[in-house]
Amino acid sequence: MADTRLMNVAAALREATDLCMARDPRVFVMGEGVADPKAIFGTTAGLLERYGRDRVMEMPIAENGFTGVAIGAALLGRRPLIIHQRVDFALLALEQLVNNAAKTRYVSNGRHRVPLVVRMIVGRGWGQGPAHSQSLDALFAMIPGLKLVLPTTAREAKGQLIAAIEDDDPVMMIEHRWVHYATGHVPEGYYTVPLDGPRRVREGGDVTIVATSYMLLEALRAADTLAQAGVQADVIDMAVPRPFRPQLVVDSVRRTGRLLCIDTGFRLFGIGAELVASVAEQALGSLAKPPVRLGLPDHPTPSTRALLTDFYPTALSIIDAAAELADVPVERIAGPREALAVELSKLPMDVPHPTFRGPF
Amino acid sequence: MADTRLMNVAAALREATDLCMARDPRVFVMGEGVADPKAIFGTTAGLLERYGRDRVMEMPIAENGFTGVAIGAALLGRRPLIIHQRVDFALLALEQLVNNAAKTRYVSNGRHRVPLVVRMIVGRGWGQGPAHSQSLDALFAMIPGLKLVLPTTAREAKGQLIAAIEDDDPVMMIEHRWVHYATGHVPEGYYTVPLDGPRRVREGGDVTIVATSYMLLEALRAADTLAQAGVQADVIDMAVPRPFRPQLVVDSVRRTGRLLCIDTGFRLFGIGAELVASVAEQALGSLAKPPVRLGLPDHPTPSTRALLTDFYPTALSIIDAAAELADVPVERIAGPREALAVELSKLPMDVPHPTFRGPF
Amino acid sequence: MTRTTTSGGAATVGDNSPLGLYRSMLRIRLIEEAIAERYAEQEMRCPVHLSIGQEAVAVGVCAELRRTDKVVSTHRCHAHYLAKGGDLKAMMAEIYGKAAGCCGGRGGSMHLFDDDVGMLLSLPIVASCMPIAVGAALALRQEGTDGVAATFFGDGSIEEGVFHESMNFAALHRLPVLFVLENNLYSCYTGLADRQPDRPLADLAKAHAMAAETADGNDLEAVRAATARAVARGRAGEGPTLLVFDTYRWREHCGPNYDNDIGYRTEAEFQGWKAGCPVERTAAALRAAGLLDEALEAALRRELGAEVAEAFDFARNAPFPAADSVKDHVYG
Amino acid sequence: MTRTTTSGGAATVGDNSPLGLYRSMLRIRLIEEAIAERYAEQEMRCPVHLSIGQEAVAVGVCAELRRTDKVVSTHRCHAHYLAKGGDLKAMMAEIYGKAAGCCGGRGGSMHLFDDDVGMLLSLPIVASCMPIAVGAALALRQEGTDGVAATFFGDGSIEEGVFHESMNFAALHRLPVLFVLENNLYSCYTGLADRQPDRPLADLAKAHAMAAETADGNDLEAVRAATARAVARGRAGEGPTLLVFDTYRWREHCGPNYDNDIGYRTEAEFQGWKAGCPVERTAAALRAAGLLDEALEAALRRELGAEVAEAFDFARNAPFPAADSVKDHVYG
Ligand SMILES: Cc1ncc(C[n+]2csc(CCOP(=O)(O)OP(=O)(O)O)c2C)c(N)n1
Ligand SMILES: Cc1ncc(C[n+]2csc(CCOP(=O)(O)OP(=O)(O)O)c2C)c(N)n1
Ligand SMILES: [Mg+2]
Ligand SMILES: [Mg+2]
Repeated sequence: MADTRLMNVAAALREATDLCMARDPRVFVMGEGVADPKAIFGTTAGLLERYGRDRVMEMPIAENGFTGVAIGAALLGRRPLIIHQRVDFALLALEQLVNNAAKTRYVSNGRHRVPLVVRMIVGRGWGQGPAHSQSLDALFAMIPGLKLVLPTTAREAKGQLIAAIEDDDPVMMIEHRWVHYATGHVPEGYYTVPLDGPRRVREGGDVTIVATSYMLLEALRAADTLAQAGVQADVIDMAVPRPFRPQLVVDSVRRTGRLLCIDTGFRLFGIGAELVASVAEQALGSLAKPPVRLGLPDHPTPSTRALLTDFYPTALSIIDAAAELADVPVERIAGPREALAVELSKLPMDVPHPTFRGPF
Repeated sequence: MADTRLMNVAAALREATDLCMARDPRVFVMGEGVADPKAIFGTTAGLLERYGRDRVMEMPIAENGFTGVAIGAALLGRRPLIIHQRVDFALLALEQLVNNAAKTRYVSNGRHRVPLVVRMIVGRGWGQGPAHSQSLDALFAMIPGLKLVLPTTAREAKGQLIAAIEDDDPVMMIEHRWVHYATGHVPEGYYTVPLDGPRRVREGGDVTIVATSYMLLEALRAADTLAQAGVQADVIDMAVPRPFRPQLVVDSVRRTGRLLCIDTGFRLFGIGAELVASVAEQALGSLAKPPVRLGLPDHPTPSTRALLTDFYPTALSIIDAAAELADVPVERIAGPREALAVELSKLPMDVPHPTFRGPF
Repeated sequence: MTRTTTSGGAATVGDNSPLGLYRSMLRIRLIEEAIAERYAEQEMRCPVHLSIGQEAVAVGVCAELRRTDKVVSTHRCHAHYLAKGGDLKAMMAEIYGKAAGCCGGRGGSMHLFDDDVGMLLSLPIVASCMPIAVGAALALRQEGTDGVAATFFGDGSIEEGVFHESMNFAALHRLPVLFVLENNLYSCYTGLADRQPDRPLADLAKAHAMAAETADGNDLEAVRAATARAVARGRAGEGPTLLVFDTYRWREHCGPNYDNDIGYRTEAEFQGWKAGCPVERTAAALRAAGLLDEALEAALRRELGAEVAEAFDFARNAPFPAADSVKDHVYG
Repeated sequence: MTRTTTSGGAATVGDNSPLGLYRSMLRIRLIEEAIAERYAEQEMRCPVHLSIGQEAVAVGVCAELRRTDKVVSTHRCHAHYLAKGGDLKAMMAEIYGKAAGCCGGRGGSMHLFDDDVGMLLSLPIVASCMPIAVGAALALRQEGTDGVAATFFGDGSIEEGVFHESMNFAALHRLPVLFVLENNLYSCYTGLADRQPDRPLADLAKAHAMAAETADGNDLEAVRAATARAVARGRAGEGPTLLVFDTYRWREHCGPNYDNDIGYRTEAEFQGWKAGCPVERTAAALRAAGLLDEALEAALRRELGAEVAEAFDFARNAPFPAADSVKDHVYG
């Protein structure tokens, strides 16, 4: 891969934005902190210097207002990219997003379009607590007219963000903060990764595992370990929960008979609920065993790490669930699982990366 | 039933509020229009005269602000009841609801409580269009710390609202505007209907139908017709989707093997998704046929009635889905179905009641 | 943003002669009255928020705008749509729920859009329009034009926080926005005193170092003059203006009827405002200037009446959208 | 609302003598510096927004409040919690994530609650605190007391629409609310001029016919005097006040370090504000009045140092909450 570089997702998102801004003068960035020295965890670094204050617009703390501003500009053909440092802050902007961004194309009978992108980052770790770590994927997935994309790898994140900015419809991109640290090979230059549904990231015939965002990274770790015990997982990235196109998942379950869904957000009423329901409707007869969902438990995120030991699904809980689904005897998985457990225990559970020293 | 009167749900809600205000001086009502001559479709009629402006507080148009005000007052032990004429307006108040109302008891380790009730009304009909007819049940069902209740009958609506006002936790009550017209026997005096999950409203062994709110009324009509064809539906009112307690539904499917869920809101990512997923997890082997969900299609609500012919599930579409699930031959259901169709066609599809002359 | 062009030439929205503007006001009045009259037929099956009594603001403001300037309105948008040059037949077809409606019947009366004439959006959620207009102004500037964006809203809308968020943004960036506050004293059936502390509404602008103009909203020339100053500031890059116009809604908040009997306002108050009818005041001024006489008035009413009747005929006879088009245009 | 009682007597929060208030400021400073110093140990695993440099506002405002009055704060709440009389050990245990924390470790440093002393809530979402305080004031009035509610917030928070919604509500109902604006010139790393048009911040109150007071936020006595007038208005039923206090945050927005090097503000600006250190200014005034000398200062620091050390020891050694308690208290 001569023309790729190793970079993390944050850098890939930065590069995507840079390329879009260079190519299309209508693209501009809005958000609290986009023009400050921290540059949204580095994802807007250097853009102010390159494109100036008129295209890298620092925002007052007024999420509903500036979302409306972005929509108004988008209606005139500009291509705003909004960035929120936490998904939580976007709760204030839902009226504009749900009513005006999502519905205007439809209500105008196709005459208007709202080429808006909203990046929102899910917080996790270092005691951020209940109002800075919400993962509200399902809330956005619920709204027709929005698109929703959850990036995981650096290569795809770059292409998905470019595709989102090119898209004539409003695209919500929910990035998990810990995904920002994930490193991978990223091609040079301008390319898109289409926003057209789930994609298979690992092929296997024993159990279908559907995950997104940070949980996909955990699922892939789990799949490696499962493979050591002879279990081949078919791992699917539900990268674009809206428009919702479950076909790949349904087809996979037709082969494996087993379905495990992992939500980055709440287990109840999550993306997994819709996936399981869709599979039950379309491929009930193929289900050899009851599907299983993992996700956040039914309470807010406490700040103290002492209460988080079982809060987030991990590669280990995924292994356990998948092994049981695939009828793997405990003895067969115990060894590789233990090795992974030791490996994982080396890093504190509330930081994303060995270099991280807090706070976010 | 000597001590009951026939009244509609709107009147029952009014009576519940009146009783609570008379009994507990801490209860007060806030909302846009609560003290105006229209009195929120009559549901606050007479309260201003009886309790005065300090307890029937007209609000500025500032949903996020006055929701916070209500939460602040509730934290000090007052018992505010907020009323929104449309669910849609509550989108502006989600930050306060999702962060402060829902989480404060948890975050304070049980020291604080937020005894707040928020009534929200789902619009339908008479061309109200995309931003005045949203039914966002699943959005509220998703948030731990909130309770969610969807009333249907007058007797229960009264008892549920009293229970909600008595409750020490924040309770969201989503009322379908067309349910307001539903009439039934309502006991005199103060009583509660517990907010503890689904309840069976009709017993049968052939197919489980789960619905709420206005769709429950359609489902009950459908069940009558199905019974004429010899199909006995087990009809369950998912009256309290949060806290989510699917056990009654799971048990029912264990008997019937057939599950039909009808959402008042969107079919995708709706309450039905979680129900089907829960049943698939807990009673997969009992499912004789793939479960079926009905609900709103995947686009906003157009205003013109010409585009609404297939938008809302009806008793007829419920009959069709249930009959197919229960393997009833078309011939057997055709007669009663046709009779109902004729009956239903007497009222225009965009009004809730023969007396209704528009606009809402 | 290197150059500033005068977008779309300096073409005004319509005929800005005294008679032309009177005609525009009278036309709105006649259309609204026709809606009120025919509403009971139960064929306009959507909410209607009539503008009768408030015509001078719509016409006076839009007289100072160009076709290419943008307007964003609210639930009470009929007059703004018409004053900005929106197509009458498309409006009536929209209210009748027909395919030929300006939104294909999908929006109803609270969603009157006609972007060909700069009527960008109307939005039924209170105050939702305001930041949209600010964004339109931002885009106009980004495009390098001297266009302005105006947003109309009522005295209830200023209670929403997003009003201030929008003003702060527009003031900070000196954007060419006209915040047009139509103060008709009521939000639905609740008077100002029950919703806001007592102070001049123009003081709202002080919070954001914004220019403000207050004028009699039933005086066409006063509205025009205040608007002209605001537009000039906007085009010159001097920033936004809050325009406060007092006026009065004659009919009920939503629907065709009078409702002075239901108890939230007095018949006397209504009669006072009716006596100052903006349409009649404009006519009187024209008569005083010798520009209007009975014959001309009659001719005008005949001509407009015919246009209105034709629009209703068109809308009533137009086909509904095809049922199977309902899923179109969710995404592109 | 038939009678008005003076709730909980007139007891002030703490010792309001000149030395008592200096002690309170110095205590906050020492606690915050200890947090900054020990943060690198990686045992306080939550964000911290230090109040160093802003002590006079917290102490000056709370000096005028009663224990039973309510305070609602933001992410930067340490000083407010302490000035209102919040329990220090419970605060440190909260930051260390321990069961003895004021929220049992569930909230972390941005959720310092101690309702026993009227520290009702602190909320990490910007401006979310404001309507809560208005609601608390409403409840206090409904209870028939003359209690007041104060909400602290920064210069960034006033950009949120809910600030205006809260002010409108409080002004309309003449509620006893103190809107305490701590203007430290920055919202994270963005200066005021990049976020708001230029005007005196007190003009924000004009939009809502609200009283306003502006004072040097690093001058304890000026803060007290302005607050005293606002509290008097509140208790007398004369409505809310916007209090504007200019001050300066010394350390980085979030975390223990200095950050004048990263480019959003100058070292010179920082040094200027540091020279006007509110703690030192208060000490100087005491010295000038003969109320403080080196020996007393040393004794005070020793005493406070011991208290701080003890609180840290307590927090570090306290047990974590039991893992199985995690599901408790979602519902009652
Ligand atoms: C966010 C929101 N809250 C409430 C409503 C219901 N509503 C529709 S119009 C209206 C009153 C608006 O008053 P004003 O802004 O003065 O406009 P007017 O009707 O007087 O022209 C209200 C409360 C709404 N549409 N949106
Ligand atoms: C609604 C919302 N938007 C953004 C943030 C992120 N945020 C946390 S503190 C802060 C700056 C607040 O500035 P200011 O109000 O001046 O308080 P200061 O930190 O200066 O004390 C921001 C933007 C947030 N917590 N909530
Ligand atoms: Mg009004
Ligand atoms: Mg600040």
